[in-house]
Amino acid sequence: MTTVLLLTATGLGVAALYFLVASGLTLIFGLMDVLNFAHGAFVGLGGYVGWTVADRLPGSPGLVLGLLAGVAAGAATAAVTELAVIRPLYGRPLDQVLATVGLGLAIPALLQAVWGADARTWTLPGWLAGTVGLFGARIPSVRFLLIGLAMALLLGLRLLLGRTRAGLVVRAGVEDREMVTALGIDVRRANLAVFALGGAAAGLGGALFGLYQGSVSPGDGTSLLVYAFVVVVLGGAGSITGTALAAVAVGLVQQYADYASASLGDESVVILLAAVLLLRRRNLRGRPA
Amino acid sequence: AGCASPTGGGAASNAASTGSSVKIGIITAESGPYAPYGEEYLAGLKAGLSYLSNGTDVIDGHKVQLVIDDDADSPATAVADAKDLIGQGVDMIGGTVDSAIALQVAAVAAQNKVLYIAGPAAVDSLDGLNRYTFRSGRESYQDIATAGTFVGDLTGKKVVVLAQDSEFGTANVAGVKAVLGGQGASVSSVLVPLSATDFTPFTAKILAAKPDLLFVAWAGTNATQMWTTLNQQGVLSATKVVTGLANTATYPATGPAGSKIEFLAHYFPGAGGGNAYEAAMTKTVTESGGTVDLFTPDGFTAMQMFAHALEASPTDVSAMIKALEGWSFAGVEGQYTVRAADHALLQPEFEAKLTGSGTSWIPQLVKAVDPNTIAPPVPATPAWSTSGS
Amino acid sequence: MLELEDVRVRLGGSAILHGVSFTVAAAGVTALLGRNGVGKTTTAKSVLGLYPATGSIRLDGRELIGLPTHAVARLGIGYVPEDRGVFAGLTVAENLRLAEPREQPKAGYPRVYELFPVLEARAAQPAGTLSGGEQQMLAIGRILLRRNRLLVVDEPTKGLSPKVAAEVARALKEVAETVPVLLIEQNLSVVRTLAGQAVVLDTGRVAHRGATRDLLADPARTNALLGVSTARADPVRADTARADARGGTA
Amino acid sequence: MNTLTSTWRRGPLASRWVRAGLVFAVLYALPYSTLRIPGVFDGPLDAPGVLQLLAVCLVFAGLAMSYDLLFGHTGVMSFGHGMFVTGGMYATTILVDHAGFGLWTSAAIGLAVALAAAVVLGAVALRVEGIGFAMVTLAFGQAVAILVVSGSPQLTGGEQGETLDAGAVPAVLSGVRNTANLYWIALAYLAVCALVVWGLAASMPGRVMRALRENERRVEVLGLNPYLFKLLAFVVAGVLAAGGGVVYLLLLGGATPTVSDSNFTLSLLVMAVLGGTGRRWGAMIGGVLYGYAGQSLTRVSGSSAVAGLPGVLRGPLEQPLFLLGAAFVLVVFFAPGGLTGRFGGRMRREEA
Amino acid sequence: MELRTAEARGTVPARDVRPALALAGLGWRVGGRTVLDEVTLEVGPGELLAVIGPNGAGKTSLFNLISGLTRPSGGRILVHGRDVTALPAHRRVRAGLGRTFQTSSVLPGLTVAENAQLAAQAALSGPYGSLKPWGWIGPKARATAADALARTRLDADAARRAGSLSHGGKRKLELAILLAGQGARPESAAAGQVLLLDEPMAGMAVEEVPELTALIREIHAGGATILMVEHHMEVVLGLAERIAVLHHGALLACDVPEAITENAVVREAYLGEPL
Ligand SMILES: Nc1ncnc2c1ncn2[C@@H]1O[C@H](COP(=O)(O)OP(=O)(O)OP(=O)(O)O)[C@@H](O)[C@H]1O
Ligand SMILES: Nc1ncnc2c1ncn2[C@@H]1O[C@H](COP(=O)(O)OP(=O)(O)OP(=O)(O)O)[C@@H](O)[C@H]1O
Ligand SMILES: [Mg+2]
Ligand SMILES: [Mg+2]
Repeated sequence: MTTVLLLTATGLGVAALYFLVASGLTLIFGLMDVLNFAHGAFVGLGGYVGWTVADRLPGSPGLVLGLLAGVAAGAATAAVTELAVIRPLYGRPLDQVLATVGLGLAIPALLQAVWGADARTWTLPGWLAGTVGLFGARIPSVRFLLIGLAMALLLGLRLLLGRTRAGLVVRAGVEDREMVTALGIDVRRANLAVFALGGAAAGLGGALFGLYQGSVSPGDGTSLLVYAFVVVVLGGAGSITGTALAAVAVGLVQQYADYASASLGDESVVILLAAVLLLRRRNLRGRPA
Repeated sequence: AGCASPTGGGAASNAASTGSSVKIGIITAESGPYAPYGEEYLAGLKAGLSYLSNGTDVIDGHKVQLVIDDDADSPATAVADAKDLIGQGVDMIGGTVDSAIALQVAAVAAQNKVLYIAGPAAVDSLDGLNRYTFRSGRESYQDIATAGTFVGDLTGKKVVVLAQDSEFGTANVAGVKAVLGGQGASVSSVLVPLSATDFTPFTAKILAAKPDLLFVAWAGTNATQMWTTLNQQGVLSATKVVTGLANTATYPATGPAGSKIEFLAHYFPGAGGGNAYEAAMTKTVTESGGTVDLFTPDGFTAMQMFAHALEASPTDVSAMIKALEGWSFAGVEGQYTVRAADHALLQPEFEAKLTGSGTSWIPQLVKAVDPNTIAPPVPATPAWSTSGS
Repeated sequence: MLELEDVRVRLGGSAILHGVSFTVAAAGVTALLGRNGVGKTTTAKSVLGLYPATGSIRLDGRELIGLPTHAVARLGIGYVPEDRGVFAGLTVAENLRLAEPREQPKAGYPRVYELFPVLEARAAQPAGTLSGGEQQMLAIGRILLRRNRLLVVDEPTKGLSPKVAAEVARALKEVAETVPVLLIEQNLSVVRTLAGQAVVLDTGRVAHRGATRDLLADPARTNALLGVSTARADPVRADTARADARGGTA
Repeated sequence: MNTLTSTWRRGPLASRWVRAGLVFAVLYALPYSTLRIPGVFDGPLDAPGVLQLLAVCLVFAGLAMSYDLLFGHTGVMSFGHGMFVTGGMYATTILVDHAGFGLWTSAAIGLAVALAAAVVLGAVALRVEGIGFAMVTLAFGQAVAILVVSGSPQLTGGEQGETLDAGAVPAVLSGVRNTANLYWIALAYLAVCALVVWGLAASMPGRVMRALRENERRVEVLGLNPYLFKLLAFVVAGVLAAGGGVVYLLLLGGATPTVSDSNFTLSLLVMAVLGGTGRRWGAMIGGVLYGYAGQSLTRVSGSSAVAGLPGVLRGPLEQPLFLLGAAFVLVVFFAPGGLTGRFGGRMRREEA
Repeated sequence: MELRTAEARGTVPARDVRPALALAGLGWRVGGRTVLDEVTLEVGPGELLAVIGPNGAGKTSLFNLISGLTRPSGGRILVHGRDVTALPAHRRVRAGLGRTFQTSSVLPGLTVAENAQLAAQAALSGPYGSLKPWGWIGPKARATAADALARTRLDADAARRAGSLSHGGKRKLELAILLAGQGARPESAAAGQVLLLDEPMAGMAVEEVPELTALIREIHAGGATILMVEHHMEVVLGLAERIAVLHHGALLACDVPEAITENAVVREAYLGEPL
């Protein structure tokens, strides 16, 4: 019983992590049709910047500022990327892919150059370091923070996209840039906004991944990228809710499979992916994959 | 552009050793995740050279020249580098951290009959691989055997190995089964998928197993999280936990768990008890602005072995091999012996514990373990007939 | 009013427009006619700034060349492209929403829905699944939501049933009373009903400028310029034309 | 540049096949040359190290072409191409080391296995389209990767990889002295890839594949079954990739799990884009450059020139991956549509 | 009854009385709407039937069902008596169905010539013939393609990317592709074809209309059965032997043009003003 509870709780923690990383990706991929291979790099950067701040001033304030710094770093980098790399390449998706792959390689290398290859330990404030007893299961406090913030992000993004015109503009822009501008809309601004938003989510995800692991290392973000893509596709690119559902599915499946057997744990996610895509030929939201 | 036979590259052969200058090719990681280890190794290597040549780089009348190639942790690059070096007529190659690469380079060395002294790569199968391949570091077996010496009588004791579901992991499990199982312990394992993001499921399994000893063989990146989880879920207080002590940068990774773990150490600064070699190594390394660390001795030892081989002959590889086989010498960690049968490098290892707290840990020597008690078994049949010679 | 002066456009390395000059009167419909591939759409797109053009294009004296498209559109130019340019993945409602003006966004809806009831009925349907004609209606309805200073309409009646075509013609005529319209059209009956002025292009050059009535009244000329003789007995055409005319004046 | 390309496309070099023949003739002759290109290679062209490096470049070129057959020519994006390379490489190694077959027998069996696998996997994966297909192939690829690393280490050597039993390698291929032979094998492999891909592109199926890239529905109402043509492309590409795996195995002297990593497939994609997708020379050139950069940047990053720089600059420049990444971004900006797109002047997309 | 009228016009070879195309209770529901409702229709061999109806009546949807791009939710489709309801689109082409698209659907990246050649070759080689990796675009295919382009006045643009054609140009290419396919088939097969033309005249320059009308008449004269959706009443009345009227997805009427133009409902719902 306690084991089940423990697995579920921590599984949701993993899900939260995946969602944090995937949400930004699904925005950029789903809305702008840009396969952003630099996303992992954004995550990694968010982690390091967050860690640097939190390391300077320990305790809860440091933690909060660290998270904010991570978000800021992610947003800033993404914005710069959009302006300098993505924007000049609209209408040339392949070149965009190549460029983002380039950034995806260069940025982590840069992180290693600046902070070294060894993992940097992120010491958590006391109240986060411990565990919370729940029917005999010791659930690490960090997981609750992750789940909480992930939910907040989910709601925030839904509101933002539901209420604002930006999402609409961007989606239209992907289909027919010329026509959007011909309606008097400056699609570039909307694109920049979405990209920065995705970057911010990535930054937050990075910082939280740092907390989660209790350390940051140059490869962090990129190691999660594959999962992020899986979650995005399962959830239906561009659909925030779908992404959240997919993240939960992947997180729980992986956690239980890991407990069942190592080899199964390794294969579980890919099996899930292939099964869903092939059997239903639809992603979890019922949209054509 | 002139014309030549497609094997013309060989024309350069032995050119390297003329003018009594000898090139030693070094292939190791200077970039990528293993870069720190590579740097440690190189630092030790250079320290060794300047110590053995009193700073002149001249050993036994030969000016020694280190040709260092970055393998960037890619077998392809490493093999290309090896062929390149051999093509330049280099007869001695050393280095590399990554066992995968060491095995590939060893194969190339054997094909081309050049001496290869592997670096920190720990894979057991380097022993007895071929007669051209030696090693300057320890191997997994010795690590495990060291752990075995920590607990008294093992008969009936329950030992659990926590490792990743990989070659390294399974090899360690097998090793523990062989070594500690041999001493009467019942060994089981908890394997972690490489893709695992969360370790709670495995701590649950460990606790369920109620082991007397938990042997953690971890090569994964997210060590911090692993230790945190073990600590949070109360594994560390429930059982005796043993693991290998990695390089200084990783000490904080153990987090608050640090003091609850018993470490087996290949080496840590001061483990040698400040013997002449360690002192010399530490001196040169620190003078050149570096710090001594886990794999610095591997470099130093490698240079000792190169020098010894060189004294035997600058070019005749068989002579070098003959000289090295069975050679016993004093070094940074203590007494080393190159076992003739399979070129295993018998050496001492250490038991250590971390004192201090939070982020600043200092390793302290508990005891040094005698090379012979942890020596890997001698192969029943000689690992190689005079094949290839 | 819109003035084009020596407008030249090159696409894919070949010159498409070799100096096109004409003006669109301050009110009423100016028709842009010509065979397939002579440059009608190219002209329209260069007005919107969608193709890089040289020369001069002025709206009420303001130079448009060099302005980004969205800036041109913000000046109040409404554009119906020949390929309709509906956003297939967005619902009909979303398509319309994108065209809403900043102030009083909802003001235009009643008129549009009155003209094209189907748009209201299909509001939640992805525009890509609309029928060809329905998409055409959406493209037209979309710009009727906005407050325009000039309409550039590329073959609006294409693919519309005669009935709807007549309604669209009527709507355009109504709009044209206050807003100048540049109309590209192949359906001469519609042209005849709507257009006061007509400009005929031939391979990137202006071949004729003048009153539509005179042009269509002169069979030789029409035949030379458009390759048809309007004299040819053509009951249906004539009838629909009359229909349009009545609709127009009604 | 233009004058060069123009002479290239006119005069005696007019015929495409003549040109190709010329290129391969030159490549064939390289090992006979002692030419030194300072800064590019740190030895004469016939030096083993250089030949090894070039051979790897050629293999990458072939692999890139095989990938581009799918991606550039047919418009199908696969994230699992590496699994075929892995298949060829490991099937051969395992058969040699553990089943005691001869090298060539093993290679032949390996290719057969790859063929079968390609047919089956393709038939399944092609049921979904677009990014869905990409992800299904990614899933298959990952499954293979995991199998290789932690499936059964005693067979595959796990993350250590499995060295090819030296005894099984014919003498003419072992030893640095014989690197030239390996080089020629790699060249032969590339030639095969070129013949197959170019031939296919020039033939009816190639035309249909390009049509699929443009508009699948239209192809269907012409009475052609898109599924079959995609499958053809997938299978041919898969078998070519497996062949590349075998050659790569020979070059390395052992099987390495790096080829099973999803990043390896990604690098194939990069090679194709780098050179220009769906073009005659694009993927090939991209592959060569990527292969060269991947292996040589460590030399730049480790060079004394870099070491001399102030810390701010040195830090990044000492990271080969940083250089590689930066290079991509630059290529995109200075050679839109890939290198052949930029410098190939009006060299158009592959049109038989 | 339909058949008799067709025979009366002498377009139906007496030996073959099976309808070239027969739709039995064909229906299509999607997104909770009934787009097509129980459409039953027979088209005689060599007949030219025009399908008219208000925008959104279901004409294109009908073509999509017949050509197999969408699956009917009910009913059967027979081509020359053979039930093709379950066949995928490409198999139906083999069974003798060809079509053009309302919104041009050419291959933009290929040249105009290649577009036509592909169609010709596809028609020439058997079901799997074009799969042969050693199969090439034969001279016959090139010839027929060239001919098709000439007849649509596209020969001047043969070497250009189809994507760079003007709107009208693309519409013509649609027809050229159909022509190439027809030309490549042996006489008998070409005559057996059932061709679906979706608004061939839309966006066509006024001067082209008479020529293309002639062209369609020519194809028809070759014996092919033609269904044509068109809003251009002049053309419809000029070509059609019978006119089927779709309204709200149901077959409102199907009769000779004279009868249709008299039909009050048709005028009300479609033409808008009494003729
Ligand atoms: N992207 C392009 N590249 C090259 N040529 C082009 C391009 N777009 C259009 N053209 C050519 O420019 C000429 C004018 O095209 P345009 O679309 O303006 O003709 P049009 O008058 O609108 O014809 P239609 O009545 O068929 O719409 C045509 O010959 C067309 O082929
Ligand atoms: N996937 C779909 N989902 C919902 N409604 C659809 C879908 N596809 C078509 N429709 C509806 O079915 C009706 C018929 O569409 P269709 O394209 O057949 O009309 P049409 O007769 O060709 O009209 P037009 O003359 O304008 O081309 C339209 O109202 C359209 O909105
Ligand atoms: Mg036009
Ligand atoms: Mg239609």
